[in-house]
Amino acid sequence: MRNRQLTRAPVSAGTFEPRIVAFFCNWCTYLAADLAGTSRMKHAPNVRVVRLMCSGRLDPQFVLDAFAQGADGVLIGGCHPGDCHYQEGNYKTLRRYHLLKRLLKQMGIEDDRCRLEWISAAEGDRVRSTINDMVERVRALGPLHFNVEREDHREEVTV
Amino acid sequence: MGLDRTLKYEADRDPEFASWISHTVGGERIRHCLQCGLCSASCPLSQYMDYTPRRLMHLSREGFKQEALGSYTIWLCTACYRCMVECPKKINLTHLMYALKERAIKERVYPKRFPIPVMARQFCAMIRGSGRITESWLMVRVFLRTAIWRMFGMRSLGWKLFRTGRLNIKPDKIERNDELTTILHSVAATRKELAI
Amino acid sequence: MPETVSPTNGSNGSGPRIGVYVCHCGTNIAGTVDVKAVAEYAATLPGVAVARDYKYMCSDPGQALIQQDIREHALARVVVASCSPLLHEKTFRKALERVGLNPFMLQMVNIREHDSWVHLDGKAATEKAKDLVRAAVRRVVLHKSLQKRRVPINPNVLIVGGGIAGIHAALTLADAGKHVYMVEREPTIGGHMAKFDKTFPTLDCAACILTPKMTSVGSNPNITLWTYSEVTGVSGYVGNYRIQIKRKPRYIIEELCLGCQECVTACVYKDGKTPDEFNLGLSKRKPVYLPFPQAVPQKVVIDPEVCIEFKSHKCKKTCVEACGDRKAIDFNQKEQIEEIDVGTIILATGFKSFDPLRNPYYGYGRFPNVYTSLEVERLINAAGPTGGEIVLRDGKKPTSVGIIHCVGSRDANTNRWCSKVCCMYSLKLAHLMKERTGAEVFNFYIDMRTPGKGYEEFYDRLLDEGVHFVRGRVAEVTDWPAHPSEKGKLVIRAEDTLAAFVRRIPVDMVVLAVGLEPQPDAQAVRRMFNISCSSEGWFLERHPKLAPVSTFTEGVYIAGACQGPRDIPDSVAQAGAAAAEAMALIDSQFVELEPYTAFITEEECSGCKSCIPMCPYQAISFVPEKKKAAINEVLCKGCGTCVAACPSSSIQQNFFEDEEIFEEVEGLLAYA
Amino acid sequence: MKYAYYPGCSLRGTGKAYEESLLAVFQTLGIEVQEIDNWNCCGATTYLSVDELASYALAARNLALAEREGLDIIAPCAACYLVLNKTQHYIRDYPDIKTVVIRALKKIGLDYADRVRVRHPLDVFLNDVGAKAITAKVVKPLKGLKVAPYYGCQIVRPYATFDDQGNPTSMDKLLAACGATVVPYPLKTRCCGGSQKGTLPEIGLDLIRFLIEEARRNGADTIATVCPLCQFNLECFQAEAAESTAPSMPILYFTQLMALALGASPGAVAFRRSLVKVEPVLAAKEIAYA
Repeated sequence: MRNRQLTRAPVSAGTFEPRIVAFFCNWCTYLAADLAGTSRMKHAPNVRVVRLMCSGRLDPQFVLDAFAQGADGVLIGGCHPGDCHYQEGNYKTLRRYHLLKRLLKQMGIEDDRCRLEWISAAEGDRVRSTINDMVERVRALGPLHFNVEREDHREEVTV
Repeated sequence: MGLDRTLKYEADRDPEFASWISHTVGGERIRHCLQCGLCSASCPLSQYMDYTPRRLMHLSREGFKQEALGSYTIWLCTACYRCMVECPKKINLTHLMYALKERAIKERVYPKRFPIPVMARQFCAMIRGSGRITESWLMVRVFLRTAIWRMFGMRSLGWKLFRTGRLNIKPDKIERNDELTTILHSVAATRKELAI
Repeated sequence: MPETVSPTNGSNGSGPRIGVYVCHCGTNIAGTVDVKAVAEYAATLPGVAVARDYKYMCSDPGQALIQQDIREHALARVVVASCSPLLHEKTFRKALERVGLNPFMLQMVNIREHDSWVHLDGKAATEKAKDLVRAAVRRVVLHKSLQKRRVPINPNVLIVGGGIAGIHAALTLADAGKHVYMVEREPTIGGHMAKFDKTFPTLDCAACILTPKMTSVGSNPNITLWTYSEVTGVSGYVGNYRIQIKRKPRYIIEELCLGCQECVTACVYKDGKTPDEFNLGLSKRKPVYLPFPQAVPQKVVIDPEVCIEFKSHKCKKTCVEACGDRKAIDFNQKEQIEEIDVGTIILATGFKSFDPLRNPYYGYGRFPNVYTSLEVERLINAAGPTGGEIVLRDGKKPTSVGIIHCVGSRDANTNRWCSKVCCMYSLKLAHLMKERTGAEVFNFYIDMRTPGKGYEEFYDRLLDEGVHFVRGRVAEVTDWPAHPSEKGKLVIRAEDTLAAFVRRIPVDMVVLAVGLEPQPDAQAVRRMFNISCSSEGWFLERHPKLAPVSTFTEGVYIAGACQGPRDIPDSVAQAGAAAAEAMALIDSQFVELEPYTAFITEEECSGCKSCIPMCPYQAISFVPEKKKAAINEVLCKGCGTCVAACPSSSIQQNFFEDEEIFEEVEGLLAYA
Repeated sequence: MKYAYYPGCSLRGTGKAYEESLLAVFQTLGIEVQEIDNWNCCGATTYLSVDELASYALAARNLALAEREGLDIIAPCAACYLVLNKTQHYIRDYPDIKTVVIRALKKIGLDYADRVRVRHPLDVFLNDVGAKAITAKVVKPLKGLKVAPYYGCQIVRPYATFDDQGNPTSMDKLLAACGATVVPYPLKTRCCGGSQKGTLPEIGLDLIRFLIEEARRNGADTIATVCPLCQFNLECFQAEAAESTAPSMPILYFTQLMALALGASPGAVAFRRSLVKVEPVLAAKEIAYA
């Protein structure tokens, strides 16, 4: 895989608006987000959703890359355990998530910046509350300061 | 201080009354009442009533006789027929008000010293007596029996009416007044016979 | 003519030429997002040859606009920023296809559900839209031409549940010449409807209209009926499902049993001792029994829990004698597993009625004369435990009856939804009670809900019949007399909100109009069939208005009260719809599957096998001679779990390749 | 055009002006009327609440008397008009009532075959004579006179077939035919309180106030009525009820205005019977009045 240029955001003075990347599975959480839309459930505009067929598709590198590219937080959404459209993809996700969290910890990325939520197609309101809650937590943490081991970090993202 | 019991037992209900109201003339459709409240809303006097027409209909059809007959509502009704014309279920409310008044007078269960029933009785007495109504004398009779003092309040109006020739001193009367008596006797008889 | 952002010369020769289309969706998007600004911004992005905003992209002129640009500007990629891809991705892919562009050269950006509809701050929403568009533009460059997979559809249909919905769907399909497997958990089909006496508002008798349908299910050569059976396994995908069915032993060889019931008469038990399930325990049955006279199939069942032979093996087996040469009874019968292949599935698993024990104040279970509406249906039914006579447990006729509406409905403490059918069936019961017993009937209701053909008229009729309607939710049913007239009665306490005082009404019989709930095992079922549930537990339709019988799983449809409270007419209508949907799929003979499958770049595969256990469909195998993994494209469903697991990134998923996702992520975050 | 005339008690008392002007209008329009011989009180709305059956029988006597003459009835008083109509309806709809009434009438040698129609002057003037014909006979157009047409309840509700129950317009047309300006009057069929003023004054006054104030708000110089009780209430208690200190406005019978326009004698127009002087209003509009 090619090396990526790290283009971190110039930390703008004044009010800080967290930038959060979300990875939602096509069958539960993405639908829930659509439902939140059709039900006009207003929530914070800081989240950008990337659609995957299954949360099991989530390669931890996606998360690392997101942070590397300037995300202040990453939200992962999948079907409730046992409800996976592909039977057990979300269990795999869970396993990887735990490992990923350790890695992030070592890299000094606060716990609240990466989050996994099970949200079913019917839980539009969960999408709203989760996003609002996460945005507030990350806002409290402030922008992700990274420059310290940026170089080593690049090693992390490049395989 | 004495607080009244507002809870109602079935024993407080009078099924006879309920079935009477739904079988009396004009009561045919009372059971169809949807309790939408249009009658109360359209009634120009509901604002003064203790039970709105809507509530009165419900109380009557459920058989809460005392509440229904004891209410001011039936006496406040001026028979403007607004409710009846507008009722979505075409319930003859105005006529039911008459029916309730009639029954209240029969059973003498109306608010104490309430002038309207008195007025009503005097009115009929006068018709039976002379076949016609002479407003001046009717008012006199009513005031004598309810609020004598108010006669003095009416002095100036009375005088004005008298000056414009609108106040009759001599009671109006028809010939062959006996015919009315005959009619009333016949009515009473037939009513007994048909039991209505 | 659409408002246009003049085609830029941004397309810097090298990469493919991209067209970006931003939809106003009337004011749905344009009301919040500054669509013009978004389009103008898109025009500045590298590779973008043309960027436009337009009122309704999905409209014919909207699509024509795209197609025209593809021709004129030789576009190789298209980005549409509008609603959710789940709504219109198909539409725009077709549009591309029609002008000879591979449909997968499209990337959709969801700026309605995920943006304009959920944000108030227009500025922020516009920024978000720009980010999303930028990401899509960077991603779409990497898109590859893909082909949908066409797989044949197995014409057989599985119908789970033999209630009125299942029955109607089965007959519709069978009449169209499709083969139907109907699986019913009870020993007979008929469901709740078979228990009713009359049906509202026409009051025609349930049996008279249901039984003929039941028997034709039993006799139709196109229908394989398995009662006393349950689905235990589902695998495969649309058009090609494989189903495991467990057939519980009824200890009767169905082929041999004539339904003569001589065994029942002959049973050593002179009379029944077991509460009869079909009569909700209002009567007793023997260990060997026929659920009810019109049961389909007409085959008896033996209940091993109470049959002496099973307990002691010392029974005289008078039943076997009675059966004689027919030899239909088989005490050694074992549970069997059937396996079938079907192309489509209709779930009609129905509902469960609310258990009034959950509301202690109404005294169900405490006072013998408090009944549920379903119990009363049996009491009224001519074929019921009392032969249609409405009598209390002590055999007396009730002189006054109270029907309590909304038991287990419209109540945050139990179920928040309105069960839809209770008002009408309560009116029906009130009518039948009055007709059969002449009792005073009181209805305690919150709102009277009678939408439907002839329903309000039925209510009007009841009003006329002199049934009492007390508007107020009942607080309690008690046998404590507060007044001499209440001695020996059940007293219902409620506010008569229309008379504006509280009333205590003594009655002989209380009927609880219990609401409808999802089946207790609804969750297990939906997992097995891989569909979603609403938060209440009802099966979730693909779209509440436009796809009410489809689910998010292709080829699986829902009908009847398993989707939500429903009355008979609605269930039947829905069953018809589900049958039609299934037929449409079957008759198209092929399904097109999304090409989102995984593939291996053999040169990079190290043969570590870490992907193999990842796949729930055993689509990945290891090829020893090559020492590499291989993916069976037919079995792959495209979840991408193996892709994420592959340490050498030698597995990729079509349309979701690592690079594509990296580009999208970076596109999102890159600063303009 | 010949009709049986049923004045009713009020027109012989407080409502004299109604009768005087009405007869004058009949005359000028060539309507021949014959007063029902020895008519008796219809019982108004009151008798109904004491003895329903009896009230029908008493009212029916008048119907029978008219029927004997083979004439339709003109009943100018709202209450009479309603009660006579109602009696007819109930005799039609309820066999029992019919028996009671017929028997009673037999006793005094009368018969009732439901052949008589009960009409209101508004109906007769508009539909039998016609607005055009009236305008043709107008000698003193009521130019510039702003009139609020007040129908009250019982003319239009519930039995009037000749006009709309919610928004009647027959009087509007007649007054317009006489050259008057009819001001919009949304409360035209709102209840005046009937006998409430006599029995529950404060309530009666409320109802009267609404009507007066509304007429004033719409710039009316006078209110035209069709019912003796309405006229009495609005006129006699106007000062007592009105909020504004504005001088009371004359409350007239629509027939008085018609009579004036049709050039009837001052005696017939009967302004002398008003408690509120009419002359100033007319003077302001330069409408000559003997």
